[in-house]
Amino acid sequence: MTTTGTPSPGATRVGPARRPASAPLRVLTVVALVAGVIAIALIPLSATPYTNYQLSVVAAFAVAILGLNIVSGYAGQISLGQSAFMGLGAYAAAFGVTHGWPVVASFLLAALLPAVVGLVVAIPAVRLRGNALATVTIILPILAVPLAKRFSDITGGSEGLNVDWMHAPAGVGLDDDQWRYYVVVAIAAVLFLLGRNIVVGRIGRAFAVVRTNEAVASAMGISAHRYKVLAFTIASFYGGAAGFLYVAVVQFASPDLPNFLVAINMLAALVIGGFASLWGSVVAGFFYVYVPVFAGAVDPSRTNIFYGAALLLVLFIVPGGVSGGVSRLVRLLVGRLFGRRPPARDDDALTDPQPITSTQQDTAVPDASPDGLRSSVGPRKEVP
Amino acid sequence: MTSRLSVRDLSLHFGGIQVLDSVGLAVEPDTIVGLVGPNGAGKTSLFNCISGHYRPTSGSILVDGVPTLHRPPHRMAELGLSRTFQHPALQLDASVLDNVLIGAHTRLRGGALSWALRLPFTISGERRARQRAGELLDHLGLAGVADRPAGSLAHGLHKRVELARALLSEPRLLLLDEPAGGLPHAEVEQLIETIRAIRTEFGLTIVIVEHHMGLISALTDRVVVLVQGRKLLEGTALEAQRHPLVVEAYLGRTAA
Amino acid sequence: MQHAIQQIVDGLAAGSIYGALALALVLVYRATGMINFAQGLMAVASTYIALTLWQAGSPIGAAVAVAIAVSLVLGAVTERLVIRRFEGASPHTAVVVTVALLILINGIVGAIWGYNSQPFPSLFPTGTVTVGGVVLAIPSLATIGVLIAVVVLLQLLFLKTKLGLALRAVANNPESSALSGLNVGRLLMVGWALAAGLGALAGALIAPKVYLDPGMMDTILIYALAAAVLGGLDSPMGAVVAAWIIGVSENLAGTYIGFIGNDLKIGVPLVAMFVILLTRPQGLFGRKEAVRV
Amino acid sequence: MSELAGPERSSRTGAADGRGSGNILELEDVRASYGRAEVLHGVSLQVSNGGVTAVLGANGAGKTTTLRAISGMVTAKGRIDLDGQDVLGSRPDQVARMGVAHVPQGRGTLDQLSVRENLLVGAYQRRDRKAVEAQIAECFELFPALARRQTSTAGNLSGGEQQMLAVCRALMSRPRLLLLDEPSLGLAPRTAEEVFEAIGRLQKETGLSMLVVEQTAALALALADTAVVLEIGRTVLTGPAEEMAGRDEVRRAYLGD
Repeated sequence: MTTTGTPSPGATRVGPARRPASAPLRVLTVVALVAGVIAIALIPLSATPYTNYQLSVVAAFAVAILGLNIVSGYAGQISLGQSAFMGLGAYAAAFGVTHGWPVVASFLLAALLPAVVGLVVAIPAVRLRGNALATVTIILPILAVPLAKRFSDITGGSEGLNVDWMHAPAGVGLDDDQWRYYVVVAIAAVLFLLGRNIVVGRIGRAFAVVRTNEAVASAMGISAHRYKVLAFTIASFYGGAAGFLYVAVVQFASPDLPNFLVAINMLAALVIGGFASLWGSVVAGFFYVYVPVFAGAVDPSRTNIFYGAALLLVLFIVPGGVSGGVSRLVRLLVGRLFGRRPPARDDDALTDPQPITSTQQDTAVPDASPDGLRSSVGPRKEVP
Repeated sequence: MTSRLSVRDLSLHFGGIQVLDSVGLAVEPDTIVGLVGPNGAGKTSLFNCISGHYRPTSGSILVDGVPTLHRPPHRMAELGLSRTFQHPALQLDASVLDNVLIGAHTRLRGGALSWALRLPFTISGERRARQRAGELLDHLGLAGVADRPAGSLAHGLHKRVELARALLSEPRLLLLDEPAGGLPHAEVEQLIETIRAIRTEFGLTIVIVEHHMGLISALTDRVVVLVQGRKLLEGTALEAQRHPLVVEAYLGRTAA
Repeated sequence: MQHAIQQIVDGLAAGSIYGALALALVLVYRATGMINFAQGLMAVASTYIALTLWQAGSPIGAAVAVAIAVSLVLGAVTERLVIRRFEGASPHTAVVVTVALLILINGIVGAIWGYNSQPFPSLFPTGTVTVGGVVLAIPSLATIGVLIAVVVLLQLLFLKTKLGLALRAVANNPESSALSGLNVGRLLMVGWALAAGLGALAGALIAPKVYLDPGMMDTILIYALAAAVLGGLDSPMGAVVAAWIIGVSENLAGTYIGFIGNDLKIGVPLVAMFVILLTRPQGLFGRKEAVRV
Repeated sequence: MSELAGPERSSRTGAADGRGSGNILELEDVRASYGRAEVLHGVSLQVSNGGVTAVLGANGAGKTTTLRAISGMVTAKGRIDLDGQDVLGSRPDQVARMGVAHVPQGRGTLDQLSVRENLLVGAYQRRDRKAVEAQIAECFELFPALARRQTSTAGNLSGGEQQMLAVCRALMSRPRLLLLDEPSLGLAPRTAEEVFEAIGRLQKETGLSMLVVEQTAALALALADTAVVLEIGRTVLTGPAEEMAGRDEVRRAYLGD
């Protein structure tokens, strides 16, 4: 996963600037990747069962947050409802398991059902501009909890559904926690690879241009509406798949998952990790799982204070999020070490409160906007 | 032979304001037509109608004989139409190459699933698009900055990146909205050469909105003068510049 | 029939509470173009302040009044310290900023007052009055009355005072208002302060019904958002009318449609919102938004 | 009519012959940028006390940005002095309170407010309610069309009416200096001439100093005593308005070489 050719994130200010990797950086990336894969493979053999459990949960949330990243970070449509899709996926997985479905069938149900729901929600919802989409999506988790309780025959109501599955097959010589870790991390890795393929090519470029300028998108033959719906559907798919992974690790689906604060905190973790960055989603997964753990060591009610403060801090000082900040730092260090100057222009534009593509360019040469006054009252051509 | 672009009796109202009033225009294949007129004459609005971004109040628009009035803007590209914008609309922190590659969207096939799975045709398509984009960047003198973030480029280069993006969609009809806006004189000369070259190479029909009369005179076969949303005159650039009504429209009655 | 009228009045009362918060959302949206997702938690914080004062022996009316006053200040401070920095930011950033406030305030409130539900006294005497043979709860009638009074006061403020004129001018066109010498930043602070005050009022009205905890306003926020979106986001009257429609319809649906019941009635505004968005994205009373190319 | 610009006017500027008694506005080597892109590369101009300076230039020459720099709406460097007082770095509302009224391109009408309310917003800084009412009445007398529609929302006015409303609103603050950005934009030629006639009358009677950006050179030059030509963000020519009409630079700015 080199960063070359990745459609760049955020002309909106919550996104890191991406530059093509220099040769030393590319080498460094490959080395880091190989080391990372080895570490990921070896960790569960020596770690405690609880650590393996936590890391598996990290992988599940990283997948859910990657989905959120695709719709919010890459396609620019803020969703406050991702936990609803994760919850739906968890229930679907638990349903499949308790009804004796094969694992693959459970997975497909867990991922595709939320995707269909996401599609149905998205078709009207993405017609909303700006932050109005967030107002629709915020309703999903709030509705999901009473719905889950209402359909208690299927969901187990407030008690939730316990499942007992995903045991290590006899003969592999692994404990359950290790086996689950490998299964979950492997599926997560595949989902990340697919996600990466989506965000770097034709589809990712379309997302990026829809995010930054819909007029340009349509001039290039890209239907903003269709791509927003697509992004939302993919996000729901990832949310559902993450729900499956969650149930595989936790062995439990309950109304605590499709919760309002879960969705909000996922978005917070994503922004802190870094919008429109694959690594950002991984960082966000860790953040989501471990912040409550560390905060809980002090006082459980401090988790949200920490989250809120960290999020504001990121917004104020490192708009690229942790991954953006780290990658900038790495570039700077690599530049020093290998005698190359850091890029002349830094991300000062990203700290500019103006959204660069829209506001700045609209006003860039006000002399030259004969239609400025007209278009402010202009009709909008409806996109079907 | 049908006109590449034919605009008939086009009117556009915004609220109570009449922006375009029965404008007619025919652009024959392989010609360059200039659209000139003072600020607020409705030139960009006419462009926005042609590209489908505005829906005119009445009239008709045909591209290669195909009526386009009820097409959403994102379905204009398939008719071979592409455009640039008055204020270059680039993704400033994406690389120049990535900006240009957006133009290849309609030339590439496959949905999210094909691309996620990296099906072979997506890989070969992407390779071809990158190669084509590379050639275009070369052509427009942008090869050296292909990997730079677009935002780090000088303003004048933004216009060229936009041009490359529009060309990558392989249009037959290209709408250029103030390509020389804000460029120093020396760069305008270059731009004229560039547009001449791409026009021949790609067999393009071009409509240009431009205030820079030098560019209009050098490039266009005909110009249409719009004033107050109406077509005042159609003729050669020289005729237009000398026409008393045009002089009056720009400089006022006393100067004419 | 009598039962239905009671349900309608209760629905109007619930709708009045949503309406108060929806008004707060609309005030902020008109002034800054942001949907303040933290509006609900700001209201929760104010309600806790009122609770603390009441527990310390203050009469509940006075406690709520002081809490509203404190909220005015906190709203202004929030605008000045946090929101000001993100003026004109993309809708993205605006959402994330208010989400950050939401989480932060949730944490602060939890840290100070804990996450357990606490009873909150009613501002109004319990009891009923009988009007034409229909028995109506006094708190319901009083709640409706309070919202009507608030709407009238806001209308007077906006239409009859110089400050109101300035607030409307800034909401209409901040740049042009600044060119007339209006201090846009200060006026936005006033807008946020008013919104926080309205939220505090909504919190004090709902808390006696549902008990007070940090998540108390989560669902109320959804109703208020639905009302604001249905009303068109920039129309205060639209928001109030939509809030009443939502309150009444969900109450009737919850009572008379067996499947919906009490727990699913929150689905009613959601469905209403979807239908409206499909047909009139600008809301019932909103102006159509123009798009520039 | 004299009431329109307020009583301070006459004392500050003397009479119409007060022209030349110093400059109310001086710009020297002003540079301004939007984000990373510098769009003014050195604009210098003066407006004399009681005088009118016209800014001419092609689209994109930086005319509007020059006005925005004066009003503090873009970050600028260089020197901008209002009556010898440095205004560089002030916020738009502060500049307005120093006595600069700016009618932006597109008129900046508060389209959701009524005509009357627009005028009241213009007078927001004033405390003398009676004089404000008198000035509103005078404005309505001058433009009966506005009087007829004083309670309807400004967005419903015609283009010419909105322009006059914008000028009236600017005058309500009793400015020392009026910045006008393309008053004729989007107006039919006849209406544009009427608008300029009205502005010209007003100027003669009150001696209000003005800086006018205008694309129709003849209209602007008839009103102005001094003209400045901008090309790509730079001042390329300054001189008396009457000598400008025939200059090649002016012709070139609009009609090309």
